[in-house]
Amino acid sequence: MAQRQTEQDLERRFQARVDAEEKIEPKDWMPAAYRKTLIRQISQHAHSEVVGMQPEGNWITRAPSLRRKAVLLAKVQDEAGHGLYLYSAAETLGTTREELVEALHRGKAKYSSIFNYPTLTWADIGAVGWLVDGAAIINQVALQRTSYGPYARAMIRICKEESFHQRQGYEIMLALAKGSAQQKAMAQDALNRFWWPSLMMFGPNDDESPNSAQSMKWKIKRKSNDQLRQEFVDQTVPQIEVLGLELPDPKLRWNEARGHYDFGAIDWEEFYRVIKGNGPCNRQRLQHHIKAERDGDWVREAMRAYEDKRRGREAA
Amino acid sequence: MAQRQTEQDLERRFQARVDAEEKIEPKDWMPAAYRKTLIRQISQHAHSEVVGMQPEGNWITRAPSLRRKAVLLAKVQDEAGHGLYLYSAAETLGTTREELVEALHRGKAKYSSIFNYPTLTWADIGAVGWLVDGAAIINQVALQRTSYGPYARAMIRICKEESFHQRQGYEIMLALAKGSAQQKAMAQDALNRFWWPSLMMFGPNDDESPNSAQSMKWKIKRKSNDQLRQEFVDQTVPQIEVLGLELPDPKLRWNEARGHYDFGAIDWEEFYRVIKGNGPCNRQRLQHHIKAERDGDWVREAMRAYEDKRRGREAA
Amino acid sequence: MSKQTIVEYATRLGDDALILGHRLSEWCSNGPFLEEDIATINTSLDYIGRARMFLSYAAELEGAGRTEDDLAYTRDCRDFKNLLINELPRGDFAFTTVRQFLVDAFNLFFFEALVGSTDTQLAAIAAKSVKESRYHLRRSRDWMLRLGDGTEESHRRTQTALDDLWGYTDELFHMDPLESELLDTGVAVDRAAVRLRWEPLVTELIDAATLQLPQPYTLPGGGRQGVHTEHLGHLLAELQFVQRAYPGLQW
Amino acid sequence: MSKQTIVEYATRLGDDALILGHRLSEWCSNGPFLEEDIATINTSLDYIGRARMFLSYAAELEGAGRTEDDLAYTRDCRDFKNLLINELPRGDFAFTTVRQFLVDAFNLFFFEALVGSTDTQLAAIAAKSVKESRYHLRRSRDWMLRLGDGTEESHRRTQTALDDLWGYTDELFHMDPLESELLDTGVAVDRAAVRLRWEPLVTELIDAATLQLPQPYTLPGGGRQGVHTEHLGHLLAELQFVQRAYPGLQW
Repeated sequence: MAQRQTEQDLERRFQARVDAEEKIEPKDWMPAAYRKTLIRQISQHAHSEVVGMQPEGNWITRAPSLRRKAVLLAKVQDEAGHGLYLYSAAETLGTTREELVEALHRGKAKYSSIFNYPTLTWADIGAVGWLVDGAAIINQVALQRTSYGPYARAMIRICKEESFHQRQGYEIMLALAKGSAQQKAMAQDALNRFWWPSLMMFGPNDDESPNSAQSMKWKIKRKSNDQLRQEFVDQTVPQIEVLGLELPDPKLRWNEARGHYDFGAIDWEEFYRVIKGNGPCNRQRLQHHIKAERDGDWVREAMRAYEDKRRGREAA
Repeated sequence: MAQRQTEQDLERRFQARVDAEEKIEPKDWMPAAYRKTLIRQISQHAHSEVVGMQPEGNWITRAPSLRRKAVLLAKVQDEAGHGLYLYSAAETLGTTREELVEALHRGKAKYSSIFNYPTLTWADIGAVGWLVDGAAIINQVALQRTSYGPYARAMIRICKEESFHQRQGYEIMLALAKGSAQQKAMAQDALNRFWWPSLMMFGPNDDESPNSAQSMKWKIKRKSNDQLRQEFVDQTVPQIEVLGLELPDPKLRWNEARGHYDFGAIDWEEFYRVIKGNGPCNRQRLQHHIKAERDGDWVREAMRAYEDKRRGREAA
Repeated sequence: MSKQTIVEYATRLGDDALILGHRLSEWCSNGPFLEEDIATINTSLDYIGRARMFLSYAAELEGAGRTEDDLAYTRDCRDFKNLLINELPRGDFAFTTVRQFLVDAFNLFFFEALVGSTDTQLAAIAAKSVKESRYHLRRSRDWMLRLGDGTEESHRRTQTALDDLWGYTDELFHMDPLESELLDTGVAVDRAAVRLRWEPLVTELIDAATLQLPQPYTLPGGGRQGVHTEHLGHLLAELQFVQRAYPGLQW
Repeated sequence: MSKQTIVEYATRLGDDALILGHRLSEWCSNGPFLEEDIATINTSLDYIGRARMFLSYAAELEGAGRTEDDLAYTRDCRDFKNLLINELPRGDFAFTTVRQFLVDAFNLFFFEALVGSTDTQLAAIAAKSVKESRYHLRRSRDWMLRLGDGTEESHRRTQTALDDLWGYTDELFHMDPLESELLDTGVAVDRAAVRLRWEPLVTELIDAATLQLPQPYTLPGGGRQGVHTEHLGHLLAELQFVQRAYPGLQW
């Protein structure tokens, strides 16, 4: 009895700290489920940053100007850096990057399914920067006030760079939309293909997302999926109009009463098909990540062997 | 004494057959040196056909029209087929293709050093087809009357296809030379870069080529290097004029007295540097050939394993 | 049933042949041994020849003064209509073999049906393609048996390739409105009927090669709408370079 | 000493940086671990930035209305002037490391000398490049030691890479008439002097990494005359595709 008693006390005191907007730090007590949810969410975020390097990396060698090539290289470098922050944040919860990557490779851990769509043209790089980073920012701004300290601090740092990236993506779309007929068509085509997947980035509807409620209670998640999605739509439709592109969803219309844009139904069948692993690029992304690690086995072994020799020499 | 006696008799009777223009067949007696020279020459010729697939293969994926792509594919396929004939011809002398390829990989056997030059533009494919096959034909026409039967027959068959290839190469040069200024410049550039290496294909000057004399005596070789080279120059200069391209050698001039074209000195220092292995593509060609074989190890092992199982099943 | 739909149909079949022909040609000088290099180049030649016939027919029918080369060299990836299975990188010899087997089996039955097309030009191209596909299928069946039932390593590589490729086979049999319309008028082939012949042959050979039929899964098609994998763009950059760098010339 | 010779000199240095920067960028998402991916992308960024400075200076000085992008995207391989060591395919991690080490060591001493150029623009670019090269060299030295003196496999791969690359190092130090003329007027660097600093550093580090100095051999240069390896054409087909497919536009 006593043992369960203190567990409940700890839980009550923990919840009180969360309710009081206190930051939970690595050394503080936390419910096992809280730790598990955080590890799942932070590692998924870290994996997304790293896997996201592939669709953007796909266009580094073909960027249509040296300036765009440099900007895209810097963006992908930032994202790899975000991945590092997030893996370290997750490690404060007692896991290791190796374990998290192992789970990714075994298909146990997920990454944002937007990266399971192919970047077919240069305009897709604009759309990904503008829409995907736009959606990510909306998610991450809310997460800056997440209850877990290291995650919140990582979000603050990442958000600054993400908004810079989003502007660069939008700048590409602007150049294309104001360019030749072919460039404008390329931009419209990218918008059409990435619009719905971007809405899906916010996850299932509130009534459908299993662990949303608990995460909200623990203030890991500060806003619901549908709230965040609506914010994204409201923020993005005016930007489409500035671009002079056609709305990618005929049902997109300003609803004066709601004070929001209405939009059409999301194809949840496609959402779950892609999450289950049958999107266009799921296998490719995972096999690419696994191959990079396998090809690097001998490099990491050499590093370890050299370190041991060096330490051996110093000790002698 | 007796033993040496019959050796000399055999040798004398062999030389008499050669002098009488009889064909030496695999089962006939032949001096060891004759066999050795033939194996070296036929295997070098076979290796050249196979290694030659690389510089031409380099442009199959970038051929500028579907017709040119098909023609080039068919040409490279023929050359691979020539390689097969020649390996079989060499095998009639008691060696195996594996041994010959092993010698190639260990740098013991050579291939025609023209293939140690890179094909940098589409025009190079025209020049290689026109000049290299042109030089090869001159060599091979002479070899149709070589004393060793299987080699002569292989030459007759190969020559038909080579002249077809040469015409295709010249046709490419014609299309470029009569095309835009850029195309004509591309053709001139290819001619300039492949002219001297083509002359080098005929080997060192007569007074420099060690085993030429003996080969001539055995009628393995019917014309000297310089004779063949002169034939090539005389045949090719008029073709350059038809193309309307500049002569790649300022000293090229018709010599009425000799009834031949005079041409400038060959850079023998470059000739020997490339033969020694330090041409632009020597390492690349060999490593490419070795890698293809290594990557195929598991395929050939599977074939053998499957054959054994099948034979095992049939015997049971 | 406008001429334009037949132009689209012929372009689809032309792109299928061109892109797979390109992947096969990448094996040139890279084969496991010389005889196989020759055979693969030969198969590539058949596909490039077939592509020329379909694309020149499409261009001619279109009547806009375009040629087979305009179609092959001046469209970007969003305008290519090949099925995704054809554009996947060649991978190792097992991947190329399994893809070729799955596509050869499809092509044999598809072209046997297309021989009956009411469009005489398509039927003529089909007749030639049937002969080629019969020969190709015999070769790829032999290789499936050798690799599947060869060594532990060849079995493993072949099973991996089969699992990776399986999701792309569904698109082979998808009938979209355009092809359904052309089916009604006797021009196009009923891909569902081809599946009825394809599936038993494939499953039986997979079994004979001691391989496992993959867990069924389906990847999104998209080739007919120009929605490709990320691989096609890189392939076209290579294939089209000379005409892109020196446009509007004869070669 | 015409302006045109400085345009050529700046173009050479710009092409060197652009082509190696491209090869480094190919490692993106392919590195042995995340931190190394970041470091290699960072090095690639330095090279692309350097290429932009040299090529825009060359274009500006040329005064024909061309831009850095015109130079990068509309010249074919015969008009590119980079040294061959920069265009070789990235190979495995050992090949990339050894090439980077050989080039970093050269660049450090070359740019330290170029800082003294009478051409203020070249000197300014050099000043920035010295700082970068110092950092790059520290990184590639560490990697040479780890790989050379790591495991049997890393040692073997690194020795093979060193042997394959060695023939290309000579071209780094070749002074042709154009650069000799610019040397006399204080614009260009004396590459022979750079060799005197490069050779001891390289031989000493090779020894520390328990590697063998390769048997000396020299491959023909040619980069400055646009005579490249067969690899550059394929690289440019990729790099230039969008501008070639959609010419004359702003991006």
